[in-house]
Amino acid sequence: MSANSTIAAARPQIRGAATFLPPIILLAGAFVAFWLFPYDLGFMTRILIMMVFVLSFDLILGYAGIATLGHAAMYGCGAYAAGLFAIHVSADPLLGLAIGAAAGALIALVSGLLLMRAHGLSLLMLSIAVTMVLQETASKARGITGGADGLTGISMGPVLGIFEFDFIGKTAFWYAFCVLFVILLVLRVVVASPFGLALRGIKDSPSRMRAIGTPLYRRKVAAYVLGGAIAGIAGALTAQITSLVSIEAFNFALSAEVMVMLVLGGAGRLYGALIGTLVFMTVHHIAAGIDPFNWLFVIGFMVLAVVFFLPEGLISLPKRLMRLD
Amino acid sequence: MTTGLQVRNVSKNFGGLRVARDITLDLPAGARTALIGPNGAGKTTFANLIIGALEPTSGSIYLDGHDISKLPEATRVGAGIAKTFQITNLFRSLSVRDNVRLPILERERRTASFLRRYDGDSAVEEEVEKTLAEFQLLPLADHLVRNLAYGQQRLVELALTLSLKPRILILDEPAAGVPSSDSHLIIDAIKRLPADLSVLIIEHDMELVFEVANRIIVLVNGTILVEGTPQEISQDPKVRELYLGAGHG
Amino acid sequence: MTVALSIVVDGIAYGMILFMISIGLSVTMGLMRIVNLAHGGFALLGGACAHVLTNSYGIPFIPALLVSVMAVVVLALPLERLVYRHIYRFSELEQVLATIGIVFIMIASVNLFLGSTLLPIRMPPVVSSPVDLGFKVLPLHRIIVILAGLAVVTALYLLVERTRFGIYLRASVDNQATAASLGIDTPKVYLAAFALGAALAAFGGILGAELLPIEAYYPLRYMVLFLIVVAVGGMGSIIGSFVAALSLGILDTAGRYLLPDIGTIFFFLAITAVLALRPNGLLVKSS
Amino acid sequence: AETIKVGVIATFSGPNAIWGKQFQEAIQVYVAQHGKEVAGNTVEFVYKDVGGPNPDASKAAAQELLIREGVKYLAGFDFTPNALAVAPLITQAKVPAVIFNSATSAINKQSEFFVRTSFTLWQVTVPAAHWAASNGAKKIVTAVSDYNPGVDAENAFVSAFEEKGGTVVEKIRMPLQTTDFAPFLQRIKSSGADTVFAFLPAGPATFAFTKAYNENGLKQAGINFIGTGETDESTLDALGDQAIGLTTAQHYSAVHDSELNKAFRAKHAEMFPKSTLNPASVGAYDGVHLIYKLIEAAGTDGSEAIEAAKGLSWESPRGPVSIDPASRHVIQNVYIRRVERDGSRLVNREFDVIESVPDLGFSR
Amino acid sequence: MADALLELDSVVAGYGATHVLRNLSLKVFKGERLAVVGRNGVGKTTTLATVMGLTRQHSGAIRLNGQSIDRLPPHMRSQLGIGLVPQTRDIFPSLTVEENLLAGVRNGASIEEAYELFPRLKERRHNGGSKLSGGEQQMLAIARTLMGKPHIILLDEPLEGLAPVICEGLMEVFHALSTQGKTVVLVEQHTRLALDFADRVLILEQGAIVLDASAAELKANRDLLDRHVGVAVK
Ligand SMILES: Nc1ncnc2c1ncn2[C@@H]1O[C@H](COP(=O)(O)OP(=O)(O)OP(=O)(O)O)[C@@H](O)[C@H]1O
Ligand SMILES: Nc1ncnc2c1ncn2[C@@H]1O[C@H](COP(=O)(O)OP(=O)(O)OP(=O)(O)O)[C@@H](O)[C@H]1O
Ligand SMILES: [Mg+2]
Ligand SMILES: [Mg+2]
Repeated sequence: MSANSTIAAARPQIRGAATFLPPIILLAGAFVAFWLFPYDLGFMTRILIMMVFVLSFDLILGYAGIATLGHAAMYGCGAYAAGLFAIHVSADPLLGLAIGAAAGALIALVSGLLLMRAHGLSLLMLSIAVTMVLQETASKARGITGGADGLTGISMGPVLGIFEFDFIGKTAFWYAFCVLFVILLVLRVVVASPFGLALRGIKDSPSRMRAIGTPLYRRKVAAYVLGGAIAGIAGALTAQITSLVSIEAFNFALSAEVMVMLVLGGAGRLYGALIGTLVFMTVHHIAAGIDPFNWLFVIGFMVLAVVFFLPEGLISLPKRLMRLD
Repeated sequence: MTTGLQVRNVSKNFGGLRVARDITLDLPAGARTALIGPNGAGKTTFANLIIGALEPTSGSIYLDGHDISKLPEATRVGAGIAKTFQITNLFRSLSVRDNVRLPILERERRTASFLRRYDGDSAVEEEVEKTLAEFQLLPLADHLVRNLAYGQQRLVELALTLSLKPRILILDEPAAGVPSSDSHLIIDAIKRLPADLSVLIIEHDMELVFEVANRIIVLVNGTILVEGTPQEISQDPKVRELYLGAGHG
Repeated sequence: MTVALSIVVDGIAYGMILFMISIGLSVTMGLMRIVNLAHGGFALLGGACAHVLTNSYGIPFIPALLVSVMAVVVLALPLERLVYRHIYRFSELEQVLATIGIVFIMIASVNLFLGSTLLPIRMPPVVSSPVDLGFKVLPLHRIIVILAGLAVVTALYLLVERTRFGIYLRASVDNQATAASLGIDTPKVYLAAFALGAALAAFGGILGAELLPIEAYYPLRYMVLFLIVVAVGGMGSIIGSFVAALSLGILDTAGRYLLPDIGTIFFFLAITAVLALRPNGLLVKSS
Repeated sequence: AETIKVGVIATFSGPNAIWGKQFQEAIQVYVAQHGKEVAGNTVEFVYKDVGGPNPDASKAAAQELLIREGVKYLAGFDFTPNALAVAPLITQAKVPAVIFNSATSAINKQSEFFVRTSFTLWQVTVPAAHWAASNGAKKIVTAVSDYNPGVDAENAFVSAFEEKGGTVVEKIRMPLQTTDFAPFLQRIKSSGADTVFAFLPAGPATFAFTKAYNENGLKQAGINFIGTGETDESTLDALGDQAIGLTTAQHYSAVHDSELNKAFRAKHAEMFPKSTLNPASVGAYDGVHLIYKLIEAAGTDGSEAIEAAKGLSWESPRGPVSIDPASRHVIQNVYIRRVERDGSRLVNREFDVIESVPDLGFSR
Repeated sequence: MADALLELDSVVAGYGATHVLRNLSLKVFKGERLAVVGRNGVGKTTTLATVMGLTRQHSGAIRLNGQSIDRLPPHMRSQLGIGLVPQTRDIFPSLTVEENLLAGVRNGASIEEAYELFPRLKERRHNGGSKLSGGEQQMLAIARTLMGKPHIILLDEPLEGLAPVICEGLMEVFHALSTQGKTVVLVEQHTRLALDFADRVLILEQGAIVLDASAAELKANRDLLDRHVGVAVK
């Protein structure tokens, strides 16, 4: 038979380490980062929120193979819903997250019923169109959303009634981290479930999937709604932590950036989403700090280098390195 | 109640091209039917009409007396109709094992659940291993399908479809690309199928057809030319002229 | 009645500009099937070059246009040899990433040398003089674009559908290995097609600069617009892109005349409707 | 004596990088003219890029500046959401934030610690309307980009114009995404108005609009143009001859005729020969001036500094200015200007002035 | 014996880093009819693809008429007279039948010849390539390669999916080609067909040649075949 390199996946025996190691590394990473960069909590919190957002997109693009450029739709709806909820109903953060998730899921459901029938370029454009319509609506509904100036007046109560959001952003950091951690665990269960396997099947061959009797459309809508709910949570987190929602939450650039971060890290691998986000945002932050006018060069070359030398994304770097010797 | 599949006056046009013309036939439980005919006669199209990948221009299809002509493909598969693809159509970036596991999970209506692991059910896992062993695919179980040779992929194609445990099984050229040395694997698999299963085999390999079929339908230009036992068909002069040629008989 | 006429005339004039600036993408993305998000980048480079030539060196518009298109082609050739050639083999997502990287570098380069402000291209004053059509005044510039658009669509149609090159191109894109086994020099075919796409991008960028003025972030600002034209037109269909661009032009113009307050929402809802009904492009009936 | 850090939050990258660039240049010119020492302290500027309207980044940048860098003053702010996002932080930290540009009146209500040295839309639009009304405009059509600043400008203009007895025949709101303005110009032309008041974001939109204004023969048809920031110096040359004759009301022109402005311009031209001054430059220049004054008066005590700011007045390159104690916004002259060719460049030539205008939108 | 038309000398080749052919050497002579048989996955397709230049060749040499061609890209090899009919047919889906043929036309070939060979194709000439039946695709793939007038034709299971009558006709065509002086290399699963057709037979196993014998010899010595290819040869 051909060489071992065609072996698909690790056999079950080594699953033990693979199951527990990554979350532990993640947890340890958070503590180390918290300890090493106490002054960058604001920025690191943004990374964490973005990780939640990119993870939600990974489920849709990386696993189910549904390529959209309108993921910001769910993020924005989650943000506005959580913001409005905090202003008008309750300042409780966790309730707000639930509302954000519901809003994200709802818009994903409504738009997904249409989008999940489309493919390829027309799917990309439809998803952009949905986001554009939402953005324009938010922009015109100034009385409710504050329009282009943004939704102001959000002030959050303490998390779980105990942890006040502080000036330095410690609470915000750990709050965002806990949400990320929970979402990650949930997604790990989902992608290792029969549903997750079915999503990968859909990505690989929709026609075959139909031929084994899968109600494709329903599975895709379900994945989209789940991804939408998580994106809504990411949006809600932003609204709560920044205390402001702007129509930029619906930006096309945001949707595109999410895709770039995901592919950069490695789509279809949860940790790829995390690594891609971390690397992209950190490089961006540092490069922009050094030369705000020309950092785009750095990002451009980094992105090119990754596609050319690590086509499976940054997450394949360790594998690559190991293969060198 | 009539069991099995009934096709009644089914026609299919692609624009001006009439690929199926008023086809009527029965696939009763337990039948081993072969569908043969020249290239482009409409065999694959006919299979697609039954499975629901194509919609007939006119006519109806009944399963156990129920009209299924309007049902979507996935529902028909759920009701027990399955088909292999003439041009291999597999989950190329999944392992061989997952390619077999997925249809079993689907058959067991598990793919909507996301709380347990996909390899967590011992009954399913046992069946996966058994199926792989049957097709001598165990050594390849953890390879990605896209890295297999074409003939190996054909075997996976068959294994995958059989894991659906259908009641009506359509095999579109199951042996194409499988070397004669391995075609016994396919013949064996077909022979092992449960007796009450209805099988429709589309195949150009006459040795295989004569070995497994007890009834042969010859399709030419979208219509049924003749229908009969293997014996009758191989003697039919028209079939010999249009299809079999001099080498068989 | 005059409103209807105005909608049609303004719509066609606008649509033709849309056609000119996105037809290059129709070639690279539609025919060559690379998700070429760097399309706007070539338009930007062409426009920036024309800006420098007309503004800083006082070169007249027409020669500047030709020189700029040539310059973009000259740049596109080595870029294809060194970079794009590998990109063809990538998956779609990797292509997105790679071409985004390229576009970032293009933007950063223009930004570095010319800044992020508008880069106007000087045209002879007569070009922007109004021409009275009797029922309507139209700038001469739009009439020129309409004629150029018609010429481009005819030439491209003939090239792709009626020549051996067109067959070789489509064959190479469908299956490169097989095309090569048949003796088709696929690298050369790709190179030519890519250069054509880049040239059209530059040409369209410069002609369309009256409406979509050139500036460093041009490729990102209008990316969605380019993509919409190709999507509505249908991948790989020259005529489709043409019809799509005109329809979108008329649609958008109608929205502005009739429903100015919700123009954007109307436009995107209309596109949603079109794509939902005709997911493979305006001219292709969904099966 | 100590080093006092000032954090500047603005856009240095992306399509709107011009803001950060104008801010930074003006700051450097001011420092070159006045030195780094204030009352024995050294002032140091720390820049943070937020890449455009991005409140999340703005808030994180402010946190980082306040906590890590220990800045005692914040400054910059080009887009309104970016300013609004830091409001809770500066209130909590008691750190004054000097706004160099964001033009929405409501910002200063969000925190006691905001002071603004730029302008508000009401501040420049109302004088524009008054001037138009008293200079022959009878029937007017407004054409604004459909977003908050545009709507603000429309409201300000319409109410002020109607107050003066003029008629507004039509109010047109143009989608932000518009690239082809021909349909709108057609409507303006057929509206029967004698003047059009326009408000669009500087950049491609202004470019395409003014182009369409000329190409559709509005000028020939005798429809006058009045605007505010459309002829911003940073895009003026790009607009080209089509801009000549456009009338606008603004608080600053790069060719404002005063000794102070000449010195500002000369120093700027010396340090940044390829660049040009615009209202953002003077906003930043005066902002730094204000910060210097506040350091002199209150050192690093934020609350005291805000008190000191109220009522402060000085001579700026744009003319006399003072800080309104109620709104903490700058009271200034608004000039009526017309685009003219001056040698190889286009300039906004002032020819009329409305003096000492406060933020007319604050109390609304 | 005369010099070989095509010669593979210790070729190691495969996909990516994987090696499929391991030191494969073979010679094909002008006008010869050569059959290559072997089980699934032993590297038959890979051998043909390597000759065409479609795989990654790690070492060894490939010579055509004594000239080394292993640095040449596929289209140059094709222009030197090598024609391949791929196992997966690889019809260009966005071209019509006629355009598929035109894509292969060289050296003044006329598509009428193809239509003569396969009248069915003429009937479907304006059909899209992706909308052909399996057998029609196979016919088109063969005809398209013949349009290039190759001197040496590599056929990868060309009979798969074709009606028996057509198969017979095709075997005659291949015979005719070889009598016109063309060299035919046939990869075939059906050992009997291969034996009937070929002068010489190679048996491949694990990317290497394990047996090189004349067809007559093999027909006489059946158990030799059985040992290498399996039980099913009747
Ligand atoms: N694209 C590929 N990438 C990686 N490995 C491959 C690829 N194609 C084939 N292989 C491997 O190379 C080996 C030889 O494959 P090849 O297709 O040459 O076999 P074959 O003899 O033609 O088989 P068949 O009779 O099934 O067509 C197989 O083990 C297969 O798994
Ligand atoms: N989507 C389609 N549009 C137009 N024509 C089609 C389409 N699908 C199939 N055809 C045509 O219909 C005819 C029947 O095709 P089909 O695939 O059913 O043949 P088949 O009997 O399976 O042949 P084979 O034995 O060669 O596989 C062919 O001539 C084919 O070209
Ligand atoms: Mg068939
Ligand atoms: Mg093979």
